[in-house]
Parts: sequence; structure tokens; C-alpha cells
Amino acid sequence: MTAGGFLLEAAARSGWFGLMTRSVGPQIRGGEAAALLRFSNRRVDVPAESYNILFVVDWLNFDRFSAEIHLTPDTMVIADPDSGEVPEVVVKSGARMFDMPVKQVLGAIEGGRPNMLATGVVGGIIGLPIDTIYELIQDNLGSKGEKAVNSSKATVEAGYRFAETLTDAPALAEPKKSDKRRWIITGNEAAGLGAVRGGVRFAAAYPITPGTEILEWLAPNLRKLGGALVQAEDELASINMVIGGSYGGVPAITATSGPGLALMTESIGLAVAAEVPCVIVDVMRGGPSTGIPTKSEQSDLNIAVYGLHGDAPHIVTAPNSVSDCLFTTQWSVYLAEAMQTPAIVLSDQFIGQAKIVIDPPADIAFVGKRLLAQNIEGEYRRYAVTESGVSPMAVPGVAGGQHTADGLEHNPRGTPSTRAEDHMTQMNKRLRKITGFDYGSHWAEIDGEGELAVLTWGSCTAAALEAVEAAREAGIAVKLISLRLISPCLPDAMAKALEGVKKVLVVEQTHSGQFANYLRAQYELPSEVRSYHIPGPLTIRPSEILSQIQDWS
Amino acid sequence: MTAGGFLLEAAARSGWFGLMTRSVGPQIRGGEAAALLRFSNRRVDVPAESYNILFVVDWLNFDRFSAEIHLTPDTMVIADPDSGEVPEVVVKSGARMFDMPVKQVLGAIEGGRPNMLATGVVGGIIGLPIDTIYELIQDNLGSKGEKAVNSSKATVEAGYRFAETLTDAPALAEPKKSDKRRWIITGNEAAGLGAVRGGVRFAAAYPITPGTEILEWLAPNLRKLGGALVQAEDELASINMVIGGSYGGVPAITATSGPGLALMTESIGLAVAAEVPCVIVDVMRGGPSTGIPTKSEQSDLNIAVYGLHGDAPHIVTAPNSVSDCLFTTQWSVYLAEAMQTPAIVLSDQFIGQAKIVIDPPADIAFVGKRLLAQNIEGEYRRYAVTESGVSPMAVPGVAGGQHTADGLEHNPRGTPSTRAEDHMTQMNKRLRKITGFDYGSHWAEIDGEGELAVLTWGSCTAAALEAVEAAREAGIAVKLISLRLISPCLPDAMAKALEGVKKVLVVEQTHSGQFANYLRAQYELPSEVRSYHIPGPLTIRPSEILSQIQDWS
Amino acid sequence: MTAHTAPAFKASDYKSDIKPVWCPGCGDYHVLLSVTRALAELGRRPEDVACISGIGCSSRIPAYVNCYGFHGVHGRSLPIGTGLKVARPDLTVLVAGGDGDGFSIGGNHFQHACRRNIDITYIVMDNRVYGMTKGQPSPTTEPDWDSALSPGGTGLSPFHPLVIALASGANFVARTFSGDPNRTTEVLVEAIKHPGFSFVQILSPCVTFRPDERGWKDVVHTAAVEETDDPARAARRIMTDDGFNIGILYRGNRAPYKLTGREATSDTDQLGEMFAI
Amino acid sequence: MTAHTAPAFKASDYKSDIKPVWCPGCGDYHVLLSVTRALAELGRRPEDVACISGIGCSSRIPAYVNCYGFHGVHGRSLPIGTGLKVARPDLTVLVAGGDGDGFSIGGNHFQHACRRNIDITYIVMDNRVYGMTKGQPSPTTEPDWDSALSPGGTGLSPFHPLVIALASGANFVARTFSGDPNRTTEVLVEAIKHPGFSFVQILSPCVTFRPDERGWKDVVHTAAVEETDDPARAARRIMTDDGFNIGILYRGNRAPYKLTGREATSDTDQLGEMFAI
Ligand SMILES: Cc1ncc(C[n+]2csc(CCOP(=O)(O)OP(=O)(O)O)c2C)c(N)n1
Ligand SMILES: Cc1ncc(C[n+]2csc(CCOP(=O)(O)OP(=O)(O)O)c2C)c(N)n1
Ligand code: SF4
Ligand code: SF4
Ligand SMILES: [Mg+2]
Ligand SMILES: [Mg+2]
Repeated sequence: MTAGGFLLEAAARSGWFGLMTRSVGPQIRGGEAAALLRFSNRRVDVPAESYNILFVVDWLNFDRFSAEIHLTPDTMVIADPDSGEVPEVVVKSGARMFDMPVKQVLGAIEGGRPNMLATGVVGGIIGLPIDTIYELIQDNLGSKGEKAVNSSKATVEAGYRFAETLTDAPALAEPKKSDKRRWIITGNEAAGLGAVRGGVRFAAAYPITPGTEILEWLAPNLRKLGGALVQAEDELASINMVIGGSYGGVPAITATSGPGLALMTESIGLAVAAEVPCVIVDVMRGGPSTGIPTKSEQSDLNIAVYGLHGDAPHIVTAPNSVSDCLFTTQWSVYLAEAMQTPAIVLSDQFIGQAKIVIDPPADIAFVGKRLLAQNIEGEYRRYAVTESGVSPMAVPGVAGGQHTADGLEHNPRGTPSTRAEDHMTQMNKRLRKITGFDYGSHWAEIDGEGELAVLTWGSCTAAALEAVEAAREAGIAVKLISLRLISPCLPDAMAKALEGVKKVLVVEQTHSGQFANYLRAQYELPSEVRSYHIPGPLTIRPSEILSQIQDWS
Repeated sequence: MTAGGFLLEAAARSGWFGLMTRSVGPQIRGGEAAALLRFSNRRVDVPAESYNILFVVDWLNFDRFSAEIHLTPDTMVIADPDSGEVPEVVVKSGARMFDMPVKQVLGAIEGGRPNMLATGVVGGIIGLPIDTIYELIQDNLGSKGEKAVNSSKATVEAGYRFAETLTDAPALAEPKKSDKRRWIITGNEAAGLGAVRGGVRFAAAYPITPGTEILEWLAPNLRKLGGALVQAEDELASINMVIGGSYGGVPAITATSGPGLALMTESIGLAVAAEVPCVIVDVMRGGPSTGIPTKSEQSDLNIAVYGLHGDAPHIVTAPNSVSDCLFTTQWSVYLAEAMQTPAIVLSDQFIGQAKIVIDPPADIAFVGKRLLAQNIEGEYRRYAVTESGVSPMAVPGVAGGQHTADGLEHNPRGTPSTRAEDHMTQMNKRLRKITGFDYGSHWAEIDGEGELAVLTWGSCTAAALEAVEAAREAGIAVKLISLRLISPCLPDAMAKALEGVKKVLVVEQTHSGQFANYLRAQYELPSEVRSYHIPGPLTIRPSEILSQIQDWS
Repeated sequence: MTAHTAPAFKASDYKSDIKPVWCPGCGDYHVLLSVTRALAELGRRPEDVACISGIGCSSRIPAYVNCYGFHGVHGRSLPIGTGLKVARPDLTVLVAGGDGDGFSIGGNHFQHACRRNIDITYIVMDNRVYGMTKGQPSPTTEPDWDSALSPGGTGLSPFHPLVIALASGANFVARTFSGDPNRTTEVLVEAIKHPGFSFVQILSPCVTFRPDERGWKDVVHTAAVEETDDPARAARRIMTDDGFNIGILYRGNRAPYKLTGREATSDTDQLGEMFAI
Repeated sequence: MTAHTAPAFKASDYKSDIKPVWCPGCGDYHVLLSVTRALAELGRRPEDVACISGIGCSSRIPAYVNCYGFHGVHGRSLPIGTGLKVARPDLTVLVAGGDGDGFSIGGNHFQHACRRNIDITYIVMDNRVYGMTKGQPSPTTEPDWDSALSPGGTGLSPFHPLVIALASGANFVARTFSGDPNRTTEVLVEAIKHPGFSFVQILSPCVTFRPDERGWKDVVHTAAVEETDDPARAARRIMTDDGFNIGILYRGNRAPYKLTGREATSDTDQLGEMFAI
């Protein structure tokens, strides 16, 4: 376990909430790396604006992280004076420097490792009970033998001792304990759990950063549930395996990132036309092309909504926080199954890979339930025209339901047809399924009231919420609307949400303002709209949004 | 050659213009088929609203065509009374029926074939000189021997004789001869010719209806120009071969249709990021998925504009008529080369496969000219930041220009980078290239003035033009704006084009109004906008648009 | 023919009422006949059989068979069949299509499906041409076959589907001729019964774009040697054959992909608990 | 080593100044060394050489070689190399990447590039794992190798790249070990010189996710028999080898894809005239 992991878990066990992200250099292994942690006594979903403590093992290539690690004159920087020159950006920040002979301390302890020292120093400064850390060491290293445990403990202790020597150290607010055991989870793990809660029992996989962990979580856990995951040769195969599994009646999922999604679009269109439910989680990263695989961006919105050839109505959703990956993925399985259509879930690198402490999530009611054709008598019409647009689906094994699912345009029986009438009928039916569906209140999270509304989605939501709360504290009434259902659009629900709103600030992490353009195309917005869009790799900070709000108030 | 081909060419040789489309049933070969022809003494780009003459070989499955072949009480229907019952739709139309003992006549001539009889009957009715047809028979069948020629001539003659017996036959207006030999060409052939005129010397191919003919035209003709076409194993390969050829400095193209385009999007994104020019012609067909491969639709607009993952600015163009396939493809090669970015050309099945008589097109000046790095001294920076955004490109063979083209985000030298600054700089550069370019007047065809404007694109243009002309004749002033440059959008040019316009009627062949949505997202339109969008397979007729105009005036 | 008790089904029970779009004389009509006969012979209920295809003339076959069918996109039939079989091991899954669909755009899935060795049967109606798109060379086309897209021929050495199948790990490899429905039916029955991935190449003439293939009936001949379970021997034989040897060429005993033993040992609540600190 | 006149270039002339992202000890460092040495040995000017790759640790190699390079998308290096070579027959084109890039997502292009037999050299740094994505099984991974994505192993029989190359029509097939840069350099020189499609599998350990592969140095051994130009003999040998035979296994004389004789016989005006009636 890394120092960050130890600290997060120790804090969680002691009643604090927290969030951890990691940042690494270009080296595949063995290069520079940073763990960024934020602790609080209420749930935190956004990285810190600036850091109170910086523990430095060495300064090598620190510049790579300086844009992510904001230092202030309040920051305590603890570093070995022999670990290289202090970077200019650190000096300029005015941060308080504390020397610690890191190498010397470690050298004095047999098996002493920097991660344990960092754990000890930081744990000591912020006041984590040392016993909790010892407990964790026992749990994690117990199997490696007493020696390993003892040297780790000794290193942690050395850290604590050093921490005691520091003055004006920042302290955490009182922890908020809970009767229920809290969870530590990443967004990718949460998505996996959401999938199986929604009923998924089949997955197909082709690894890609940063979506791989969803697949790696599903592989052993689907097995435990009696399901299966197949590793595919590529994404063309994985999406079609998912379609095949789902055609067999088993709710199915895959996860990928932008390049993989691009390879899947032809077959997602097949799922639209042949009306086979399936879920594709796109954990977005910096684009275009291979882009910046290890960093976050929201720039796959366009391809998710508009990336299929032909008119191909389908569902696009987006989790609005690390923990919401659970709810939104589960809900998306439910939606896909209910409407017999593909659902694309737009997660991203930040919420996918960030690790967070949360209260255990309630089990929600959304379990995929497909309208099945059973006890079939007479001619079976797979694409029968119904009021909702959803037609009862016969799955293999059901007598009398034999039919051919087809991506060619077809008549209600499924027989290929080039007739204008059949085309129009089936197009209307496929569209009606998703525009006429009752999405309830889950389509968006709406918070507060005000003439100014921040309209956002996905991983920008948490930063927007902090910004909105700060604005309110500063006396500015701001409404927050964060869309969980990206497509289809719900004009009535939005109109209601926008009642009384005169100005809209659209916030998103793209270069071209994809979300703002999409909203403009599909919704009636108030006449005053501003678009704040910044591409990755840096996550948008609450203070940036706040200053946009202040500027406009 | 088919009867339609004979008639079109005979008419062209005699000084008429004309347009031919074909429609076939689901059978791969040997099923029902119809040739639809329209003649005029001015250029025609749209199929006829209704037909004056219907020559029927047999009535089998005529219903499949009835939506396309509009009959009126003026229509002359010539059919064998023994060829089956006259379909109800024909009876209802009130068309004038003329009996012809087709089988009997053909039986009496050795080697007599229906296509020749049809040629004779129709040629006779509309007054094509029989000698021109004889000439054509000689040219086309001469190699098959005298017997074949004579029996064809005899069959045609029998047709002419029958035609003489008819009363109240429709006649063509006087032909308009020209000194220059006119051309007969399909849109797909024109696209091929436009490509090589633009400088293309390399192509990669994977066949797909209705794009195949572009590739089949290029295969022998690129050879004649010293270039080459490679048949690829799939579209993933073909687009990457094109990128490879172009990286080598040779302008390159491929053609496909919706499903193939979907497979290419990941690598088109690579061409955006690595800044490799290339042209992809998408001859659109009915979607989604396999859809209706033999019929036209404009529903790949979304994927062409928005279908790449990440923010990936590129060019999207669309020919506005059969013959404009030449200009627009040539221009697109020029644009791609000038901006070192991919250009997607949105043709469609109608303009791709329709055969048309035109005056020989002028040779236009647009020949791809790439900004090359030559005589390189010092460190070469492939992605150097320039004012226009275009960086001089070193192609293999140029000493000192060694670099690695990369789809990973990079710094100006091309070295992979995850820095926010590099990302922003390169994103801005790639966008600037295409938004700052001077597209001249070619971005749109603009015709007339009026408070009402019809805003359309691609193959709807010709129908819209006829509708607008008819409206003017009826005293309604209507402006026509047809976009040739779909993306990027040109806000200033559009604002100018829309000066004085109060109402906009958007016309397109999609189910969801993709073009209207796109315009709404990207342009400032007058407050009154109506969207007329009808999916395929039937082409939108001038009268439909006219009645929309009339309704709104 | 394999010994069997009186079948409960007739071939006609597996024939749907949809009229094929195929040209008169197309070899695929006989493939359809053989498939329906084989299913009748095996006696599986129509609802327990699924036939998956891609795009092409041959890929139209699912609609003409009375069973569950999926007419997918070009080249992706094997992944659909794979997903279906893994999710529903109880079904009999046939995957069918053409040489373009299977060896050109679908060539990667072909290799990997052989490796994966899932218990499905893959039938390729090989006519050495793209029929549906009107006559372009496919991977199995002779190097000198002239066409609009490759004037004068591709000049490329043809793809050897049987060698690739064997080298990649298919567990049953056979070649038949559509014009011999009796033998084809027999081979299909064996292929479907054999565990693991069974590959059957059916030479099926395209009378429209390859009229010369009408002559195949005169050149096909029964493989001179007995079938084998030794991949190296089978490979040697196939690498040197003339492409018209008919019969079961390899019947292996490679371990098929494990589809059984999928009892749930946990529920989703228990899985959630793993995140509790 | 092949006889040659004193080279005008040193290996270091082909080394770029960009620092590899590879882990310390990664086998790919030695591949890079061998490639630069081979290019020096061949004496082609850096600007006349292009190195094309896909995505993966190994696919980072173009940036480290001083020549024209293209770091494309995952699995599509061979089509880029093919397009480049057909458009620019004057260049020396190397295509390089990993086992995942080349045999999993890129497996179709691999087969078809072998068939097409264009005069390019394809180098696969085979570490039997997806290194870049942190350790998933690739097609060449042993069936029992445990990983997060395939707990307990995939159970699949590994992909045989050399057999597939040979069966598909590659004209030169060799295997080397990155830990032996001298032999690797020699083989690369021969591969690049040989006309048509040359395939070189370089066993290149991933010390991070497959630390066991450090042991490869002890198991690789020179192929016991001489190279051959008979594909059937070569196939037999490779199908039964242990995967660690090092050397040139097949040096064929299949006709490479025709790239020459591309004189223009027409201009675009003349082409336009064909539409005149
Ligand atoms: C992605 C994609 N590319 C191309 C096509 C066009 N296409 C349809 S069928 C076909 C080839 C069919 O050949 P084969 O599989 O041999 O079947 P056959 O018609 O010969 O039976 C092609 C290229 C398509 N439908 N989808
Ligand atoms: C379309 C697409 N899918 C998945 C990925 C993720 N990905 C990057 S490299 C890689 C595998 C690399 O394995 P290999 O080619 O063996 O190279 P190695 O890292 O082992 O050298 C994968 C799956 C990607 N970049 N693009
Ligand atoms: S084109 Fe060929 S393969 Fe297709 S239906 Fe006709 S004969 Fe059969
Ligand atoms: S992960 Fe493996 S293959 Fe990648 S650089 Fe490290 S050692 Fe090499
Ligand atoms: Mg075929
Ligand atoms: Mg590898």
C-alpha cells in the first residue's frame, strides 16, 4: 500500500472523510509519483484547492506536478535538504520549509521505506491515532512476517516523532464517527458494483486506461455471482460479445475509454437498430486520439451523443461524483434493459480513479427488468409497434419466439425492408422508446434557487457544488443543475428546473464547449448564457467557478 | 447497357440534358428493377415529381416502386395486358393505359430483349432520333457481332413503330445543343475525378454500397496517373493506409459509407492529432446500422461532425449536386492538404449513383498544396506553433526533418507531454488552423433574396432550388442558402448571408433534424426557424418544399 | 450417416417462410438445405438453436432458418456468437457467413475464436468473392482474378482458412461443397456435435460474379486420407492440398473453453461489503 | 555478420535524444540498441527510414530512433506502414510494436500484411503481456498466467505468431531474444534486406509485470536446424518448437507486392474526357 492509501484508510477508520488522487510521470514504472489527499469531517468529492502539507521524498521532476499541487504561504513543506534544490515554484509560493533528514532517518531503520515515513510524518501532523496505523500495518503486512511489520512501525514512529517537533501545524476538525462501517471505494470500483447490482452478469473486456479497473473488478466478482467475463481481442469484439450475451437474455456491460468507444460505435448502432440492451462505460481521458491517457477530460460527450452513424437514438448518462458511479451505472443498466437500447455511461479518469471515503450507499431499487415475450402464441413480431415503443423480446429458448434480430431496416416481424413506411415506423418507435420514458427525478441533481444557475455535468459537479456553496456564503443565490441524463434531453423537466433562472453558466472540462453546444442545440435556455470550458488535464477547481459566478453577479 | 442508359445517352447526344436513377428490389440479382429518367433542355439535378411515361415489362412487385414512381392522369402507361394484373395504385392514379403485346413482339424477333423494346418505345414517344440509338447500339454491341446488333436494332424499331400508334404523347422541348461534347457522369465518378484533379495519387479501399464505385473508378485511373490503390482488409486498415500514404507526402483518399465511417473515426482522430491530411468520402445511405444500403439519407451529418472522441477539429464538406461531387471533392483535397487535417466529404446514395448529363466542367484551380519543410536547419519542430496554426511538414526523405508524428498529446517538437500548457497550445493550434482559414465564397451556394430563406445542404439542394424557383414564379421571394462547408462553421459569413432574412426553413433528409440541430448549436439564426426533415429512403421532392414555403408565406 | 433414433424434427421444421434474396442458382441455397437437415438430424428444438451472421449474401442465412437468429454487422458474427454462448451455454450456437465477412474484415475474430475454442460451429460459405457488393476479390480469391477494384488481379497469395483455423487452435476443421448436400449435412452434424470450436468451409459458388465456379462440381473430390487428431499432420496435409479436398480434415481433442461450473458463491450485498473499512 | 564495406553511419546516429519511458531493465532497451545498430550496418540515411508503431510500451520505440516515425493508434501500425511503403517505395519501412498491439487488436492486419507481402519489416517485441496497461494477458501469454483480468489464467492456447506469419505468406520469419543484441542485430539486417514482408519476433522481457521473464536468458537457444525456404518444412518445425528457438526460420522467395512500374500514362484532363459523350 502507498503512503496515501495508509493515510486515507487510517483517517477513515478514525471517522474522517477523505479523497485521494494520484499523479504519475511518463515513466511506465519507477518514475516520479505524487499522492494528493484531502481530509474533512464531511464528504469531499473534489481535490483540495491548495495543500497544507507537502511531504517530499525527493524533488526530482517535481515541476511535472506543480500545476496540480497548489502551494500557499500556509503550506508546510517537509523535505530532505539533501534531496536536491528546492524548485523555484516552491520557493516562490512562500511556503514554510521544514528540513527533515529523510535519507538519514530511513538509513537508520532496517527496512525503512519512504512511504512509511511519509505516513508517519503526515499522520503525526494531522493527528491520526498512531495505533490505527499500526493496526493497518498489521492487516497489510502481517503476512510478510514480524520483521517487516516492525520496521514499518518503527519508520512510522520516527515520522510521528518528527511531526511533534513542528509548530503551527494544521489540525483536522473533529472526526464524525458513524455506526455503520464506512466504505473506501474508487469510481471504477463503484461502477463495477453498480453494474452487478443492476443485474449485469456478463461482461466483455479489452483493457484501456483509465477504464481497465472496472473490468478488473468485474472479472473475479462476476464469477462469484455465477456470471462471466470474457477478455476480447479488441473493442470490436468486446462490444459484439456484449450484444451477443444480452441477446441471450443476460444483462451485459463493457468498459472502455475514448479510443475504444470510437471502435465500438458501429456496433452500438447495431444494438440500437436490433434493439439489444447493453451498457458501455466510457471512462474519459484527455483527447483527441491517444491524447493524455492518464488525465481527465469530458470531451467524449460529442461522440457519445452524436457518434453513431444514421439516426440512432440511445441513452447517455453521466455519474456526477466518485460514489455516484455506483448509482448511475446501476440506473443505466436499468434504463438499457427497460428500453432495449444501448446506454453509454460517461465517467472520467478523475472520478474513475479517485479513492474516496463514503457512508455505505443504500441499495437502490433499480434492477434491470426487460419486457420479455413468454408463452408466445401465433406469429411472433419482434419489432411490433407498441405505444411505448418497447416490444416484448423473445430470448433464445422460448418456443415460438424464433426471429432474426437485424441491423437492416425491417418491418415489425424483423424482415428486412426498404419501404419508407417501415423505416418511418421503426425510426419513430425507436425514438419514442427513449423520449417517452419516465426518468423520474434522476435526470439531474438540482440544488438551491437563484436567478443565476450553474449548469454542469459529470465530474465538474462536485467542484461546482463547492463553488455554489461558497457563493451562497458570500450572499449570492445560485442554483445548481447537474445533468445525470445527458441524452435524450427532457425539455419539460429542464424548463421546470430553469423557472426563474435568468442567467446560465455552463461549466465543463472540454476545449470546444461541447456541453454548452449540446444544450444550445437541444434545449431552450435563458437568453444569457456563458460557457466556462477548460480542457484537461487539470481538474476544474471550485475557486475558478466561484470567480466566474462572482464576475457575473 | 440498360434501356435507361441507352435513352440517357441518346438524349444527350441529341442535345438534351437528363438524369437517371435506378431502383431495385431486395434480390441480389434478377429481381425487379426500375430505371427512372427525366429529360429537359436545361440541366436537371432532381428526379421528376411525376412521370409522363411508364413502360412496364411486367408488373411483378411493382408495388415496391410505387412510392418512387408518381403517376398522374397524364401518365401514359404502356404494358403487356398479359403481364399480370394492373396494380391498384396504378389504376387509382387514373393514368392512361396503353396495351402493348410486349412478349409477343419480343417473341417475334430473334434475340429480342425487353431493354431494347423499352428504348424503342420511349425513344419513339419522346422523339429521339432513331439513328442516334442505332449509333449507340453499334458502339456498344458492335463487338458482339452483327447478329446482336441487328436484332437490337429490329427490337428498337418495333418500339418506334408502336410509339407511332400512340396519341397525345408528351414531347420534349427543343434540345439545346452545345459545341463542347457534354458529359455523362455519376456523382461517384465525379468524386473520383475530383480527387485526382485535387492531386490525390494514393487510395485505400474497402468496398461498401454505395461508395464502392468511387473506389472502382480510382483503381484503374490512379494507375494511369502513376498512383496506386490498395484493397484493404477492412476500414480500420484502409483509413490507416491512407494516413500512411499521406504521411509519405502523397495526397490520399478513401471512400466508404456510414458503417465504414464508424470504423474509421478512431483513426480520423489520429489524423487530427498527428496533423496528417486525408480525405474520406462518405456516400451516405439509410441508417442506423446496416439500415437501407441502397437508399439515400443525410443522417451521417452527426457522426461526420461530432463522431470523433475528444476535441478533434476537422473539415466536413458536402457536394450539393451530382456534378458538384467533382468540385467539392477536389476542394476538399485542397482544404485537407492546406490545413493538414482530415476532411470528410458527405455525399449520398442519390447524388453518388445518379447519372446525369452536364456541360463539361471547367478545370478549377484547387490543387492540394501542402506547406512542406525543406532545407531544414537546426532543430525541426513538427508541431511548431504558428500564427495560422499550420506547421511546415517534413516528409520522409527530407534530411533533418526526422520526427515522430504522434497521436499522444505532444509539445511542438512532437514529444509526448501531459502538461496543461502543451495541451492547450496544441488544441488551440489545431482549432485555429481550420477556423482561421479563408474558405472564400465556396462555403455555400447562395441564390436570390427574400425574408424567407431555405437553408439546406447536400442532395436536398437541387430540390430546394427547384422549389425556390417555383415559389418565385408564384410571387414569393425566397432566398436559398446551401452549405458546402458543413464544419467548421463560419459565423460571419452566415450572418452576412442571413442579413434581411427573418424566417429560416431548414430542409434535410434525416429523421431527427440533425442539420437543424447543428445550425442551432453553432449559428445565430433568426428567431423564426422551421425544420423540415424527412428520413430516407424517398428523396425529398421540390413540391414538398414548395408547399412548406407556401404554408409559411 | 451417423446412427440415430427416429428424429422428432424434419428439415422443413427449420425452414422459415422468408424468401431468400439469393440469385437463382446461388450455392447458398444448398447450404441452407444442409443446415436445416443437420439440425433435424440432431433433433435440437428450433428455439434452442441460434444462428448468427455478419453481412453479405451468405450472411442472410439466419432469417431463412427457423431458429433464433442475429444478422449483425459486417465481420462481427463470431464475437456475437461467442458472447451468446458464454452467456447461454445451454444453446446450440451456429455462426455463419461469407469469406469476406469471415476472413477479411472478420479475420481477427476468426483467429481468436479458434484460439478461444468455445463450443460453437462456424460455417463459411466460401465463394471467393464479395457477392453482396457486386464482385470484389476476397482473401480467398485467386491472385489473377480480374475485377474492377483490382484490375488484372490482386497478385496476392490467397488466405488459407483451414490452415489458419488449425494453427490458431480450432478443434474441428472440415471442408465441404454446397453442391453435395448429403455430405455437407453429415459434416455439419459432426461439427455441431464436436466439442469446442468447429470450422466448416463450404465451397459455395457465386453464379453471378464468379460464373466459373459452376465448374467446382467437377473438381471437388473426397480427401484421399483419413481424418486425424494430430494438428501437425493435418496442417501438412492442408498446406499442400489443392483447395478442393472435401471431408473432415481434423477432429481434435483440445480442451474447449470452460463454460460450466458457474454457480454463484456470493451476492451483490456481500460484494459491497468488501469496500467497508 | 554479413560482409559489408565500412559503414558511413554509427549506431548512435540513429539514436534520438528522447529518454525512453521504459522501466529500468525492460527488454525493449536492447531492441532499440539492435535496431540502431542494424540501421547503421545497412547504412541507409536516417531520413530515408521510417519506423511506424501502434500503442504499448514497445510501440514507443519510433521516438527513440533518429528516423521518420509514426506513433499511431493501437493495433494499426501495419496499415500505416503499408500505405507509406506503397505510396513511397523508395523508403525503408520498419513497423514495430508489442504482442498485444500486433496479435490481439492488430491480428487481422498481421495476417493480411503477411499475405500482401509488401517489402517492409515487422518487429514484434513479445513480452507475453500488455505492459502499458499494467499486466493483462496477451495472445502469446501462457494459459495459466494469473492476472487481475483473467484470475487463474485464460486457459487459452497461445497464439503462434510465427506459424501464422508463415501460413499467411510472410517471406521471412525469424525469432530472436532482446538480451542478445548481436544476434538480434544480424537478424534485423537480414530481415530488412530480404524482399517482401519480413517478420521478426523478438522475445523482450517485461521485468515489471512478468519478472519471471528475466529467466528467458537461460532458456533461449539457437535453432538446431538450418533455415529453409520451404514453408511446409518451416511450419512443421515451428509448430513443434518450444517458443525459444532463436534464428532465421524461414527465408522465402514468394513474389513481393509489386511496387514498381508506376509511370503515369495519362493526365487528369484525359481522364475527364472519358465522360464525354
Ligand atoms: C463495415 C462494413 N464495410 C463494408 C460493408 C459492405 N459489405 C457488405 S457485404 C460485403 C462483402 C461480403 O462478402 P462475403 O462475406 O464473402 O459474402 P458473400 O456476399 O460473398 O456471400 C461488404 C464488403 C459493410 N456492410 N459494412
Ligand atoms: C483502441 C485502444 N484500445 C486499448 C488501448 C489500451 N492499450 C494501450 S497499450 C495496450 C496493450 C499493449 O500491449 P503490447 O502491445 O503487448 O505492448 P507492451 O506494452 O507489452 O510493450 C492496450 C490494451 C488503446 N490505447 N487503444
Ligand atoms: S451474388 Fe453470388 S453469392 Fe450473392 S446471391 Fe448471387 S450468386 Fe449468391
Ligand atoms: S511495463 Fe514491462 S514492457 Fe513496459 S516498460 Fe516496463 S518492463 Fe518494459
Ligand atoms: Mg463471398
Ligand atoms: Mg506486450
